[in-house]
Amino acid sequence: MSFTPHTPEDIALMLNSIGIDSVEQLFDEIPSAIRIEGLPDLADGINEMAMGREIKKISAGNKNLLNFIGAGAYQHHIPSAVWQLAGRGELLTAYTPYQAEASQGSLQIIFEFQTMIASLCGMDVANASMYDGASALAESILMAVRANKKTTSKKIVIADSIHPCYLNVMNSITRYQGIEIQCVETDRYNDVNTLKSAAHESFAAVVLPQPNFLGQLTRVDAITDWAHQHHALVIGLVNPVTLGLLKEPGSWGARGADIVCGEGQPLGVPLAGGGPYFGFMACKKQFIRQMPGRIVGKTTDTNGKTGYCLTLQAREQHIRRSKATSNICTNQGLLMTVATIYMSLLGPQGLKNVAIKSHQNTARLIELLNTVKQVHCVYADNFCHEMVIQVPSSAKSVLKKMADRGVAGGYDLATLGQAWADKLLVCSTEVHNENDLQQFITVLKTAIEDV
Amino acid sequence: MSFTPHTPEDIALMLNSIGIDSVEQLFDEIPSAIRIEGLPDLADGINEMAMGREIKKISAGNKNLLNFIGAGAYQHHIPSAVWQLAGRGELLTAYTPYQAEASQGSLQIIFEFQTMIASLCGMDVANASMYDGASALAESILMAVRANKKTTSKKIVIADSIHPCYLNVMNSITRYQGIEIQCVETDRYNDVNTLKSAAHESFAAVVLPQPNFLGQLTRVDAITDWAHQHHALVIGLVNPVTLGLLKEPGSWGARGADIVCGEGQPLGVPLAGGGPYFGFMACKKQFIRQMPGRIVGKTTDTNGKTGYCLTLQAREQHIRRSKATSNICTNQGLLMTVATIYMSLLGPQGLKNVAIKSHQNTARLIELLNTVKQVHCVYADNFCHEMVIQVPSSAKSVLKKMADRGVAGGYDLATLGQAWADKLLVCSTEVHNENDLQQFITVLKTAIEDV
Amino acid sequence: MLIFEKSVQGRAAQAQSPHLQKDAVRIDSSLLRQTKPCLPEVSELETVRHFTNLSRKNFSIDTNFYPLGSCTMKYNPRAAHQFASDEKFLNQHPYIDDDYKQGTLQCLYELQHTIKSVTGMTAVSLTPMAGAQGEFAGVAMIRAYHDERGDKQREEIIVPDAAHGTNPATAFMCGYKVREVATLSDSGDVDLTALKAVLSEKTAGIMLTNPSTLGVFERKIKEIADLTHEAGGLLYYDGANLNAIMGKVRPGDMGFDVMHLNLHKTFATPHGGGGPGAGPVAANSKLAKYLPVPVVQKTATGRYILVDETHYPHSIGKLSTFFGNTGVLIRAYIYAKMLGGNGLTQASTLATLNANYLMTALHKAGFTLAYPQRRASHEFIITLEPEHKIYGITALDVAKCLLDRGIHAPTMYFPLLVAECLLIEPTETESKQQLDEFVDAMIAIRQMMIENAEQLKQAPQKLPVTRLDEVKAAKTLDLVWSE
Amino acid sequence: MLIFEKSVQGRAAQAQSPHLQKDAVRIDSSLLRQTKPCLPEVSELETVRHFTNLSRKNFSIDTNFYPLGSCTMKYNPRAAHQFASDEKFLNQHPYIDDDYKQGTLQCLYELQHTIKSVTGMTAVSLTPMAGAQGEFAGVAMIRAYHDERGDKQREEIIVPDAAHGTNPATAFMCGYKVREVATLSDSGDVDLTALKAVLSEKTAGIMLTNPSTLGVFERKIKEIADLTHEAGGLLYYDGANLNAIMGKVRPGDMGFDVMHLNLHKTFATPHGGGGPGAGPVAANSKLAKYLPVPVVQKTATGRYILVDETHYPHSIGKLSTFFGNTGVLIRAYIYAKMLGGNGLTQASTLATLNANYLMTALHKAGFTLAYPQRRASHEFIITLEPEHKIYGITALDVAKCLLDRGIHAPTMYFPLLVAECLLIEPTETESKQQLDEFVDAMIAIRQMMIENAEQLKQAPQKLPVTRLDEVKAAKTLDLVWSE
Ligand SMILES: Cc1ncc(COP(=O)(O)O)c(C=O)c1O
Ligand SMILES: Cc1ncc(COP(=O)(O)O)c(C=O)c1O
Repeated sequence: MSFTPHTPEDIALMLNSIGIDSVEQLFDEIPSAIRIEGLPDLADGINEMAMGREIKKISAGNKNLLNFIGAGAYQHHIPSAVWQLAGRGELLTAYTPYQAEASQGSLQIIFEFQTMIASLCGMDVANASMYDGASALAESILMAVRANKKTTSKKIVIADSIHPCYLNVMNSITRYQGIEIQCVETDRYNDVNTLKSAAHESFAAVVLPQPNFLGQLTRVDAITDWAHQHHALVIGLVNPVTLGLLKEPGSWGARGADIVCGEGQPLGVPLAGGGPYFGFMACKKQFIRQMPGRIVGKTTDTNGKTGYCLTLQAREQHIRRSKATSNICTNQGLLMTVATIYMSLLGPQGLKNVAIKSHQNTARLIELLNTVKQVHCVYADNFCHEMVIQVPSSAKSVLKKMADRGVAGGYDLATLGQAWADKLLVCSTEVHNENDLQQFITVLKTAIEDV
Repeated sequence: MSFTPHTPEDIALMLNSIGIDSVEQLFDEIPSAIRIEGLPDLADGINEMAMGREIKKISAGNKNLLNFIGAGAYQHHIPSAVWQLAGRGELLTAYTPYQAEASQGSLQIIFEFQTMIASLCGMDVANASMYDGASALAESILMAVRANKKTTSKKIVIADSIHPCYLNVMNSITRYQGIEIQCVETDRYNDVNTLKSAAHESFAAVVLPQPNFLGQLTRVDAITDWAHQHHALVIGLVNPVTLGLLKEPGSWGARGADIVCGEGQPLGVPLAGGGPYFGFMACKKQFIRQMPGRIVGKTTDTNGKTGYCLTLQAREQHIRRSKATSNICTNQGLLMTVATIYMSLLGPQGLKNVAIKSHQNTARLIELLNTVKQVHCVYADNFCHEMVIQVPSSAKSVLKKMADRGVAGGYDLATLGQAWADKLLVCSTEVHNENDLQQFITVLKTAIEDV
Repeated sequence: MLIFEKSVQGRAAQAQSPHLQKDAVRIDSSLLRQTKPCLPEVSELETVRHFTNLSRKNFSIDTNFYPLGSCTMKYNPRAAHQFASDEKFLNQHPYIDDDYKQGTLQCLYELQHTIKSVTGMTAVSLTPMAGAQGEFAGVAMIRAYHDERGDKQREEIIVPDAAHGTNPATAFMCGYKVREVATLSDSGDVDLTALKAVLSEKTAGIMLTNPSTLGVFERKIKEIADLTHEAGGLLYYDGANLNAIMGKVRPGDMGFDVMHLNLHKTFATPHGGGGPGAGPVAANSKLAKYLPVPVVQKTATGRYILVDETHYPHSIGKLSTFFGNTGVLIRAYIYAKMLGGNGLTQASTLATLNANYLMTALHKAGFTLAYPQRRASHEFIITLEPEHKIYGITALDVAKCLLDRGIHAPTMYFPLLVAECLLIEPTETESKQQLDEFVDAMIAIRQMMIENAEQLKQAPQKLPVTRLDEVKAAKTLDLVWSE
Repeated sequence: MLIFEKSVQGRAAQAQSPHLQKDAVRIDSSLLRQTKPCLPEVSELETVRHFTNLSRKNFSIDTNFYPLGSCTMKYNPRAAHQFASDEKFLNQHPYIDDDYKQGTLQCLYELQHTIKSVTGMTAVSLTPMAGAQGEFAGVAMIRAYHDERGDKQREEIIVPDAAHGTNPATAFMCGYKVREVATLSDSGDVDLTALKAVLSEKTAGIMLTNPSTLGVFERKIKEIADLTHEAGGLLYYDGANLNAIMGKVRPGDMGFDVMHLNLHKTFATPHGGGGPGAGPVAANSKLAKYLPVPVVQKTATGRYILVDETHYPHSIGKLSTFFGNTGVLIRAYIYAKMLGGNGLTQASTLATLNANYLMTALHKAGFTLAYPQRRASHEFIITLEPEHKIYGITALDVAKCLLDRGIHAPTMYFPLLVAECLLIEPTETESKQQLDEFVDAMIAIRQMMIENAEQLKQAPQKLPVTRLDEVKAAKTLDLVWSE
């Protein structure tokens, strides 16, 4: 089943042409001491039909629940056209568009993507994707430190709560370059005064999540201005779908954020157990040469016709090697394509409606939750489409009971520490209808009784 | 949700250009007595997301069973590539290839299909598909009557059992043209002597199914020769997958069948509740002008380059009108495409292996059935991949009990008359593994006990 | 290059062949195949590449504007394709008990309802597999009606000269003689005097398309219906043009007794390069009992069931082995449900708006309309007869020139009545910008006629092949590949 | 035409927007957006047509031979794509309890096992999202190892001059200084003398690709491993070239301590026009405990669980928010399972056969091999330096000429060591016929050099654009559309 076309005659002819007797001879430069004969540990191959049976059996181990978890990955309606288009061989099986003339499809899509993302963020430019939201944040931090010429500080202030896994990834990726990260706990509006008292020394950049990990909306204007006063860059960490409704980072404060990044998954990418998703990054034009990742530019061909090609490659590893802006090479092209198609199908009004409907559904859920005894909405306002509730026993046990009844009830905030172990982060989006919300309530009630 | 792009401004500009005030004026030539205002009987439209929810709810009313029914529609493994390719917009959303230069894809595929089908059948030519197997048979009969210049008889002898629905359709379609159909019951080998005694007068054609409706193999050579001696044409009714293994109709008897038709579904088309499938038709070259349906021929362009186009259109309704070979216009292009891809992926050996494996699985099932008390294999040899078993109570009740346990146990032969009410037509193909066969047996046993 | 020319003996897409322990069969060797069929021996990659590349040689809705008159090449929603491709629909043998296919039956039942509402008919059978089979069903039902009444002398079906070829061909298949009736050349309406002349006690019925294939609404439809009914005949409605009138007027109200719909036109199911389609037949109460079987009914307990001749003893019978093109019907159901009553009405409104806008624009650009006094329905005809006379170019030349500009050609030379005609149907899913682009293309082509008519006759030049020699194809009859 | 240029204010794909009863929100107005983002306002059909037509401007595996060295552009089985697209995999939030995702975890667990078997390593983490991130993980693990031992002075990573750019870039990201080591120009092997010179107590490790990016197997690998280990350094294996050696030799047996694989190369997951990929990292027992989390384990009761830092306290941490590119991993699992141990071995056998056959044929056709004395691995290098000198043409010119013939260009100008080089990797899924066609194309191009070198420099001429001005792009920096 190796998908090879070779007939025995082909092989004989080819060996003959090479001038050897057997395929084994092809490997005669490998020291015999380390040669192995095949992979006896692994079973023999099976055909597609058998594989189909096998995978059905395996996938039956997955149960699809009515989902109210967000926490960094959001369920939205994905138009059928999106993946039917992205699944076309020419998009699915093309390589990175190094040969520009043979890749105008991918290149124009990237150019369109850059335009859409930059505009959504209120930035001048964007790149062609990063691996995911967390790694995009890590790269944004490294970029900010390189880009901020006004300070030699490698300190980063995280203003407000961000996803614990983002913190983890950020740490894993940035730690070897002397980056120092200070997390400042603020109130739920992320009031700038909290920061003022916490961040004394000079720092290279402030990371500002909007909404924050708990679904709360940050007072972005004041912090942006404060950071800029301190010659720090502002890195906006945003959810692209909510940008249909919320103020674009480029308009935060007087001068706007400097770098914007985030998880692109909400833009047409299925939850899919966690990936593949994609990260996005946008920035003000002045920082473009510090941006990692691929960037496409418009140009002309020898006849003066418009075309697109990768540009500013001197930032990248294949040219600059150890001095590159990052080691990133293969990124998340197909998901970026998916997002471009998604944003085209939704348009500015559609995307705004998704954000509004998700918000309204979350508001409605809070309304319904107010009728549930023993449950307390910790943040009943200042939310976008995610909020925190408190349950009478451990979140973990409640979630378990809810899952048994087919509902993924939220994210267990115990990861934030013991004080949070009775709290759930709950998300509703436009995919829910009134029935779904009612079912959430019913199942939550039973779960609480059951525990 | 009418998928229209018109903005209010577009509409205003367009009305203005036409010189009218409102879209209603566009319909002012319709007598007002019969005008209606919209379709109040029907609910308003819903968006794709809501439709997705709705269709999920509806389709949950369908239960997928482990299938052992054949009876004209056969479950085979369908390579993933088949429908991923056929679903490409350029194949899925193209019209019939009248504009040849803009349809070389479809046209070359038809040409390849014609080649494959003609060769599988051992015929010289084939058309580009008919609606389905039954209607292809009806058209074959009409064609045979037109093509047989040696007799004025409009009588058709059906030699052997064919699908009762084929009989029904054949009747519905051919009755208005004075066709007379005589069904001759033969023994299970379809011995020519039975026919000799039954068919006295002259007749235009003999329909010869291989395998017959009960899965039995016909002694095709003798009947073909006998029919030809009587100046009748021979219409082979075949399953294209079994032709990977069974003798091609073109080699039946001394001169071979004259027209071959059948249901194309086994070639890569899913069961899909009964359709869309496709019929195929092939014939000897001398009869080509009597063939209905579309036919593609090879030609050259003004530069001498090879190209393909529809040909012999003078047979068709859009040219010949009431004198056409048939009224067929739109046929089953996409399914024909699917079959062409399927046959390419399987190749001669693969198709043969499918037929062999299906046969072997059926043989194995018979072996296992021999251990089941109260069940009798009515035809335990001379089968291809379908056979008849007798159960101790009504087939209907046994099937019901089996279905309750997730197995579609076969086709209830009660449609053939009271004498058959305790018999099932059972089919196994390459999709079954040993477990499936064992499960059939287990469930059958329980069902019999239960009834 | 044909796939056979890529074939290498012994090569195969290995992952697709079933695994055989042994290859013994228990079949008499005289029944076995001795020759290897001409199927290609290619790898999976070669197959994928071959058909992907072939597909790229096609025009299609997904890649091109396709103003093909009478064919309603509108956008085929990807959602309908996706939802209908659910395993729950696909992994269903047609012969499983109704209890296990309630989902499919519900879709079909609701589609029957939608069709009744849109057409004003009282009963529907969904089984016909394309328009032509729907026509066959309808005319056979007309015949069954007369036959049951013993009205055996009715052996003629009247068909306007503008009718689609399937109409007379269908009448013939149902054993009828075809009587043509003329169309008035100025208005496009049926010539009532001529009609009266052919109507008689021999008249079984008349087949009409309304709006007609000339792109105009038959204004005298009620008179035609009355005259025909008075003569004892019935009226058949060819629903190919239904996209013009949803929510505006219903065939049932016009006086038609039976009709078909082309779901692959009006209900946006993909044409697939020549099918599958679906041609449901709908009838009023006079003819309902003759409908082809099976049809779907809903029981008092809310269960959906398939019923056949036992419930419809007068049925003209079955027209397909199973249930017609089920998957197409499910797509049509999804489309209709997504549009709803308001959306279907809007579709017809905007299809008509687009046609009239385009007609006006082409007229202003100097092209000659076949029926300049009339409103366009969802389509209209221009005649290039003047250009033909002046520049020697033909409608075919213009069609091929459009291909070179990435626009699919309109229907050419149909209906036969109008010389050098193009039948243009933009459909409602195209934008004003696209229509303007079409007009610009036509203007540019007219400029070419003036400046370089010879070059125009060389079109197309930008497609995989230049103009093909159809005569040669018919002469050499090279229909299958051989080594 | 850009999609923004098709945009019309107020237009939308109506079926995609959620239905709002009212548009009120409970959000402070100072936080709301005041400007309309530059997203296109287009219909669904316009979107489908736009992206379908754009896709047609790409080369891809499904349409073209793609002998792109170092990239392993083999056939991407459609089955893997289809099976991995099952709702059961897609409709899963990453944070549902492990109990509800046993299917996904089983695939991942078994993939871990397969990778161990193929590489000879003892533990695997699947989370790195591409090769470069796998490298990062591996080098960070090397660092963690030294750090834990308090071996703080080791601040250098050795990288051969032929190495892929991600190697030195990764070393830098992990806080290391990069020391280059030379390759012998005649054999392509690492210069052992030079290696000895750079090895020291500062050496943290060495990053090698074997077969190297020069398309030859590093024969002295054991010596290199011993020397490095003796110096206290560790060996990193860049698995980009694993397609050459499955079932033949294992990095673990060569003496490597840690490595990554590119599943989007060796395990045939589609490249997607630039990702997603997957770069699992595998380690021997020395480094296993530093693997990035999460990893999948199987409990005594047969349950699959995700474990994190609580089980791997020495882990270098997380590298992705959730579980890397899960969907890519599932595709790779399916591929590996379909091939099995025998199929994976055969893939390497035939990839190597194809490369050596093609190398021999090009050599016979007069092209200059970079390492004529060596066997090719699954890829090889030719240098067009002689042609450059005689005809003035460059490797770039030849690459663009190949595009005009429908063949994707080989990797150009990499590795940097060989002047005017093409790195050619046919992969095992291409047929002898396809390779012969490539040779014919190269011969024809050589003929063009002789007859008309100027024309050759004009290539490509048959693609959507002719040669693009990359300098202009970098100068004007026109990176987003604006009106
Ligand atoms: C006016 C008219 N009637 C009937 C038909 C026949 O429909 P079908 O092709 O679905 O059989 C067509 C289709 O082209 C048509 O345009
Ligand atoms: C030799 C080598 N190493 C590393 C990489 C980096 O892999 P990725 O692009 O998946 O990050 C590549 C990919 O091009 C490569 O060829």
